[in-house]
Amino acid sequence: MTATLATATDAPRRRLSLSWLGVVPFVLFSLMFLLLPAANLVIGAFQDPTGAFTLANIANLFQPSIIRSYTISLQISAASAFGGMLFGFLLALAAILGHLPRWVRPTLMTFSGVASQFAGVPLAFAFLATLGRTGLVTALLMNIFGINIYRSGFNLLSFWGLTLVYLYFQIPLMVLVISPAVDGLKKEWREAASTLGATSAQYWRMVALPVLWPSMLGAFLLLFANAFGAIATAYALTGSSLNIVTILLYAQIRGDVLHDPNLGYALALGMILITGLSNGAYIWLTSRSARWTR
Amino acid sequence: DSMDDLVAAAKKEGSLTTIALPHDWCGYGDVIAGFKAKYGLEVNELNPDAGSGDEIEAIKANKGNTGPQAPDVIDVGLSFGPSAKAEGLLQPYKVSTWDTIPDAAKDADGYWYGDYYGVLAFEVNTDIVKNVPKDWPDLLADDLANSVALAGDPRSANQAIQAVYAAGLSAAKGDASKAGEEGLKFFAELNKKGNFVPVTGKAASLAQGATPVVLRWDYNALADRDTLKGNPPVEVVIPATGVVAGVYVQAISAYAPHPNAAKLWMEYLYSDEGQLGWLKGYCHPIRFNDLAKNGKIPADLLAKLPPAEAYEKAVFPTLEEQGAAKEVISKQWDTVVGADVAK
Amino acid sequence: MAFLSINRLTKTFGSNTTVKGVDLEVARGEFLTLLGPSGCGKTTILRMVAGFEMPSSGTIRIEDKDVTNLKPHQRKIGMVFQAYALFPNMTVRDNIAFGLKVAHRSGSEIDARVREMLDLIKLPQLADRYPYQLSGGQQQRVALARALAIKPQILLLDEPLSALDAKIRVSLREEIRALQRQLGITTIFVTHDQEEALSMSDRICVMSEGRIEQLGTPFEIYNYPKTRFVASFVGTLNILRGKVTDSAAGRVQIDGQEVVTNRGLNGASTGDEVAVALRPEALSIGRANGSSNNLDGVIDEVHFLGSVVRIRVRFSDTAVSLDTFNRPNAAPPERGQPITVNFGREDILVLEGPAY
Amino acid sequence: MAFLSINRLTKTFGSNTTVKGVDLEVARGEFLTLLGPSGCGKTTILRMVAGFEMPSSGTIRIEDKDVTNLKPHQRKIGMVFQAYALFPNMTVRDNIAFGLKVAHRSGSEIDARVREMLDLIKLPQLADRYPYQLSGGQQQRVALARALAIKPQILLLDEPLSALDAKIRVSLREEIRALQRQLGITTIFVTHDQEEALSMSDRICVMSEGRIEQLGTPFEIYNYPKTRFVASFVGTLNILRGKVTDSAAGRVQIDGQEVVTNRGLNGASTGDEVAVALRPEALSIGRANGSSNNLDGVIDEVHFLGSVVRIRVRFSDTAVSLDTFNRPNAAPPERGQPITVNFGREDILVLEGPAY
Amino acid sequence: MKQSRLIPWLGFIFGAIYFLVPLIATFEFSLRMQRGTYSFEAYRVVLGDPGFQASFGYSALIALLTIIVGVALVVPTAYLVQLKLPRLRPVVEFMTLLPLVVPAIVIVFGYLRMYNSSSFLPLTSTARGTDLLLIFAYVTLALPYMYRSVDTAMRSIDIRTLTEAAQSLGSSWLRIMLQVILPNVRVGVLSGAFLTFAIVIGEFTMASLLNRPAFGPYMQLIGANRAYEPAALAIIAFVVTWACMGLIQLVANLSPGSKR
Ligand SMILES: Nc1ncnc2c1ncn2[C@@H]1O[C@H](COP(=O)(O)OP(=O)(O)OP(=O)(O)O)[C@@H](O)[C@H]1O
Ligand SMILES: Nc1ncnc2c1ncn2[C@@H]1O[C@H](COP(=O)(O)OP(=O)(O)OP(=O)(O)O)[C@@H](O)[C@H]1O
Ligand SMILES: NCCCCNCCCN
Ligand SMILES: [Mg+2]
Ligand SMILES: [Mg+2]
Repeated sequence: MTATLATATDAPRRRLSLSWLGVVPFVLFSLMFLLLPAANLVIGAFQDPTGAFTLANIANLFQPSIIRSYTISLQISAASAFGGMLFGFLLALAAILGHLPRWVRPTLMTFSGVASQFAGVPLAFAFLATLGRTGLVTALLMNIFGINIYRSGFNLLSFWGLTLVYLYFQIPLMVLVISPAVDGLKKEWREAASTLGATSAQYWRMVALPVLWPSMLGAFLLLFANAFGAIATAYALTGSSLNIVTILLYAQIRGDVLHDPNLGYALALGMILITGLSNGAYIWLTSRSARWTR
Repeated sequence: DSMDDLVAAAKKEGSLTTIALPHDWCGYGDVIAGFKAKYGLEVNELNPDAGSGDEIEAIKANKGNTGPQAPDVIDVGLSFGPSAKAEGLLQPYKVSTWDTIPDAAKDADGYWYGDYYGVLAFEVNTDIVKNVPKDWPDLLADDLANSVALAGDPRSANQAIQAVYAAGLSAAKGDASKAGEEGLKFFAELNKKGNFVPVTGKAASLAQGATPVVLRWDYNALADRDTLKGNPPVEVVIPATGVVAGVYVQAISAYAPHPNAAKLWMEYLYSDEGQLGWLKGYCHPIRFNDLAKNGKIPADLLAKLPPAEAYEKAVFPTLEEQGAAKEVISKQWDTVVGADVAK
Repeated sequence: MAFLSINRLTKTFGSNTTVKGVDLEVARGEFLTLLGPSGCGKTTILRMVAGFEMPSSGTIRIEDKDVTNLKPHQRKIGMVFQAYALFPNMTVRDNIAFGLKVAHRSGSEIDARVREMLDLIKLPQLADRYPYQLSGGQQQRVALARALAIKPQILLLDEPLSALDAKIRVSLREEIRALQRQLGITTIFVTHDQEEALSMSDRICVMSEGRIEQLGTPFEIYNYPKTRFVASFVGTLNILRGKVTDSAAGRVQIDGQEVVTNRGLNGASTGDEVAVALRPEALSIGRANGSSNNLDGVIDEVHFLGSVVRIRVRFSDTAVSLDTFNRPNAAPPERGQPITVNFGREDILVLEGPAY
Repeated sequence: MAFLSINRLTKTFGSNTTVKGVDLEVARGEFLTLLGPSGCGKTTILRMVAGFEMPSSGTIRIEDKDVTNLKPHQRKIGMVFQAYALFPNMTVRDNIAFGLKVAHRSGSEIDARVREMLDLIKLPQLADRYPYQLSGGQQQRVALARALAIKPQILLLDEPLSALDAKIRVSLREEIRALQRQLGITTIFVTHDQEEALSMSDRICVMSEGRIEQLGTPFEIYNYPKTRFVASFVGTLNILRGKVTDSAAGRVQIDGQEVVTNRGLNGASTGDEVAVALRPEALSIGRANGSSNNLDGVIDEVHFLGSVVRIRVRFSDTAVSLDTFNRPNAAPPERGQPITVNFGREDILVLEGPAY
Repeated sequence: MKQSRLIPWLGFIFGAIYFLVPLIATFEFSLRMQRGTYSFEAYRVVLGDPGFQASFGYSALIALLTIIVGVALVVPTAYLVQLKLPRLRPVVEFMTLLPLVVPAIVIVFGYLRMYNSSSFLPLTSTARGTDLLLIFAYVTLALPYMYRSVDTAMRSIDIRTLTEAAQSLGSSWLRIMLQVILPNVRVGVLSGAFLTFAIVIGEFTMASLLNRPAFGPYMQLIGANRAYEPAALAIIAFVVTWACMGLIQLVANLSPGSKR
């Protein structure tokens, strides 16, 4: 820590320590209300029910069903983060650069605030009532167009169904986090590109997207973690069908039946590790791909 | 006498903290109201929707805490009694009606004691389901496509595991040793047929039509029926075979901040008044036979219950049987049933 | 025939009209500057020529071809922006190559052209830098190279120098002009810096409130302003309140002292109050005889501007600025010193409209 | 005694030293300008005086009191930034009042002072506007008022004009100087615009690479540059390659033509190649006799700058710029015309160091 | 540049359908409480329950306090990280991601262990203390969103120069924070506040385990065993939360200098 301290900025030491004093509340708060309370999780992951040290919980993570649950979780998180990133980005573009009426943007932003936290039983129910087998849209398609979406392979209670539901909060979250970056695209870049003969598509491919790339990557990471840690919606919707880590984890900690908190902690530790790794990957990727930023 | 002393001591503590007692569950709403009215104590209700595991974890987490977050008493699935006792999370107490509780349903030292039971039933929305299933194999009927749901996740919810067990017991013709595997097989088939809906069935999904058949405790189903008041109409069916009873147990936390209020609560629950309160919520109280024998059950109350014959067939799985089935069902659900669902 | 011709060009944003029926012809190879105060519509005209804005009415023709409705990327126009607008994610090389890549030129052709451009802007060694690693002046030169790389028909420059340092501004000014001459490219330049406009342009188009005030060579604009607006916007101008004492003889009284003009009174008659304009460089120190005018005053302030020393001379009510060249051997005059200034009869200009 | 005195001030960032042992004294009420190219350390010095950066070594004293280690808010310093740095969330009034509120002045005192300041900057009618509702020039005037409201001991201005339009830049220049005179406040002004420095300052401190190159009045700096750097950084300078043909007589050959200087040869002897400097305004058109020098050439380029016309004259190898005042009645000379230029013996300066 | 608005409109409409239809479906179901007809019966039941107002009011208050504490914690930190301690950024960013993946129940059990009535900081032994603990818990939950939006807003203003301007005028750090930095990152604070509000209003686990009478547990209580009321409650919660955000925005926009 002292090494960082010395090189953290070029201002003299006296001032530096003042700056550090300024982040003490945050550090202290994080320590007291985030890290230490969660530390029990780290310790618990290495304990058996009697409190003795063991690596069994960690070893247990490598049994096929748990590996599979991580895999499915990662897939759903990646798919919903990717979809959320894509559609949220397009929606933000439409609202910010699309010359839509002025009320659109603030409405979308406040709506996104609510929708990005809409989860759990109400969200699951809303989708069941929409796209479940007796849902509004399902029935509408059936009665009016004679299309049976379930006959054609759709199922809300599946990997893609869950992803579709996750998008309900992922897209708004993306809208919220990417909007400032979209605002940062200079009008002149587009104009310069077009006088140089570039079509809109070429401008996006060669200029706008590369410029937005670091922000997109950061947003993806946030969305990924958001989906990775989501539990209530998954539980409410796919109660017994999808084997994802958070459901497994809660089954261990809270369940009527399984109840092995230590294994639950190990599962959580695995999740934190994966989040840390993706954070590291993000830093590495941006430093490599965005050499042009200061 | 000692009861007065207990009441005085409890009043001094002023309140009782409970956990996981939904008001629609077993008539707990009225039971709690009755207790409050009778003794003038505050009842602080923690998460009514908690599972048994939550209740145990709540005791553990609140060790050393006398705040209102710490539960005094718990009401958990049968298997949690012995395990919680082993972890030292309980304190013993024997209510004054202790002797009228069947021995099979209580810890000899008074650490935990059975409180009520019900059997697994079919809760059916008859707006949607015209041919009401009467037995487990009926659930496989063609017209029940996308209809049948469990009331929880068989990997973690006791109720759901018991339902799988019950289906298996029916298929195995009563052979408890095969019940777990047969149950999985049954649900695999149900799923393959397209009848199984893998969401947690509850009143809303039943009414909306997403899960017109829900497999759950009869008392929950009956309470639901009353709440829905015919919109939609609900029929509660106790299956012809595979009638499995589930027992919950009552216990006092080892760290209860209000031990006397907790003991008073137990006295109330196990008094005739308390037992009849549960019965009003369609639960069979553990002293049912004792009360019946002594003619203490009002006739109108009896009339509202499912037919007594259905209960005569009820099987009470032993702790061992339950443990074995739980092991099979919770571990293999994913591969035998869930993996297909997830596609 | 004009290379670029703009006819009755009008642009309305919502309720206010920013460009009001502008007619303008630019010859092939000409360097034309739009000069005017902020908000007068310079940028809007440029953006219509580039195709970023659709005119509300009017046409734009290039080589007699109507381009009014063409998309920007179909116009073969090079544009340089005030804030450079280099693509931050590309190196200097890639910025310059952008237009060529977009046009699917061959790799070797692109390489050759980029090298040529880098030589042109004298930055061959910076090819692999990113924009943030360049100074403002370097960035602007790269922006110019990027615009020129595609061999545009017309080059548009919207205040390309205003974000730069004084020293660099002047040197880049000359560089741009030299390049433009060398390539013979038709250029429209936008600025509100009159010195920039005067020093660079073949012709200047002075604008005010969406209209053209005057179009002419720098010399014409500076020395023969057609309107009061042009007279006061271009260059430093002393405007004095005068009173016509004899309209036939061109006699005007300024602050109690009499002067004579032989450039006409712009319609004023004896007894009228008029505004009299005098350029600082037209004034000389000392009393002159013969046909010149003399005014007595006191030195109020001395600004040493380098090659020029600007002296502010106060009469009883008004004051004028007077420019003299710096003389290293003669210390500049002191404040408070009495002084006489003289100027020719042809240097005095009576402006139209009331005195103010 | 100096009001502000800076002693052996040094600042090192990481491995590179930006300010290298600067000694500087500023008198009470003086207007001193730090002038130099980008990156030479001007801002760094200013920020050390303000207290935003700690010197690596050296001291800063105000009225003989060592303030080197004081916090910025303990120094009673007014600062105006290039980008105005008005608080966007406050009205003009609140911006100006900020420093007074911080100092817990009474409401009536604050009101009075704010009104005074608004009058000073001639914007009393804009008190309730927010910064985004002001033009750049207005914002900068408010920034000035805000800095002055607390009656600072020293006013620091870091390129306050460089973000403004040409026309406004000049007028604000004069306004600031007039204000500074009126209040008698000791001021350090940073710029890289030499005209700004020359026109505003009592003294100019020309800097290069963290060191002071020369300190003197504008007249001294411009006419008697001590170093080659100062000579070429300040003002437009013609630098010609010459060869000393007779060191005793001060004869120098330029491009085959001979000239004579009477300002010394800066140590060069006969046969040496030297660099010869000439200011454009020292040159006149036509052949002069007597003690003047004459050079024959051809007109290469004519820049009409408004009051001044700058003519580039090419000899066989080299070229010089020559300034003449604009004459409305005489059209400027044409490119390609042969021309003779003349200049006095005292106008020619032989620079130290080798010719380049 | 002139461009077609068709595609943005299509995108916006498509988004509106995706987001509104599930709400409409829920709404439709909530109207079916009385057999055979559409009625607002479920809404009457929900709104008539005193528990609804009380718990919503409690949660809204807690949300506001959470926003205040969160802003007080995040703004100076983001400020210092950006201005003085850029090397701390990856660490802080990782810490702000943690609450997304550390299960809320783990954190709250940790609290019960660390701040119970027999600990060095017995927050849980009083109701107010527990409220405080709940606020802190929510601050951690809101951290990922609050930090990001404030940090982004800060990048868009020149905090260094504004700071120095204030310093040269004699301002203290506190005043710089409150009067200069905070008002100028209002947009970021506002969007962070929206998210915080939405999180807190719906949160269940922490409120429940800390035994506070919040809206999340109330919804759960109603939701578990009723059919129509949960749907009505979901719609009401959605709309009321949205309205509260509008209100927050309105208040923030009434503050001086906000138009830009
Ligand atoms: N897209 C637009 N919508 C509405 N008004 C606009 C738009 N673009 C420009 N204007 C208005 O048109 C007027 C002229 O603007 P323009 O940018 O052409 O001025 P300018 O002469 O380039 O000024 P400056 O020197 O400040 O760049 C201004 O009043 C401006 O506010
Ligand atoms: N905080 C810092 N850390 C590292 N280097 C710095 C820092 N501040 C300034 N420098 C460096 O110090 C040198 C001098 O900077 P300074 O800002 O004083 O120049 P300046 O003369 O004001 O230039 P300009 O005219 O461009 O404003 C530059 O090379 C700059 O990169
Ligand atoms: N999630 C369903 C509610 C579980 C209630 N469980 C507990 C047992 C009775 N106290
Ligand atoms: Mg413009
Ligand atoms: Mg600087």
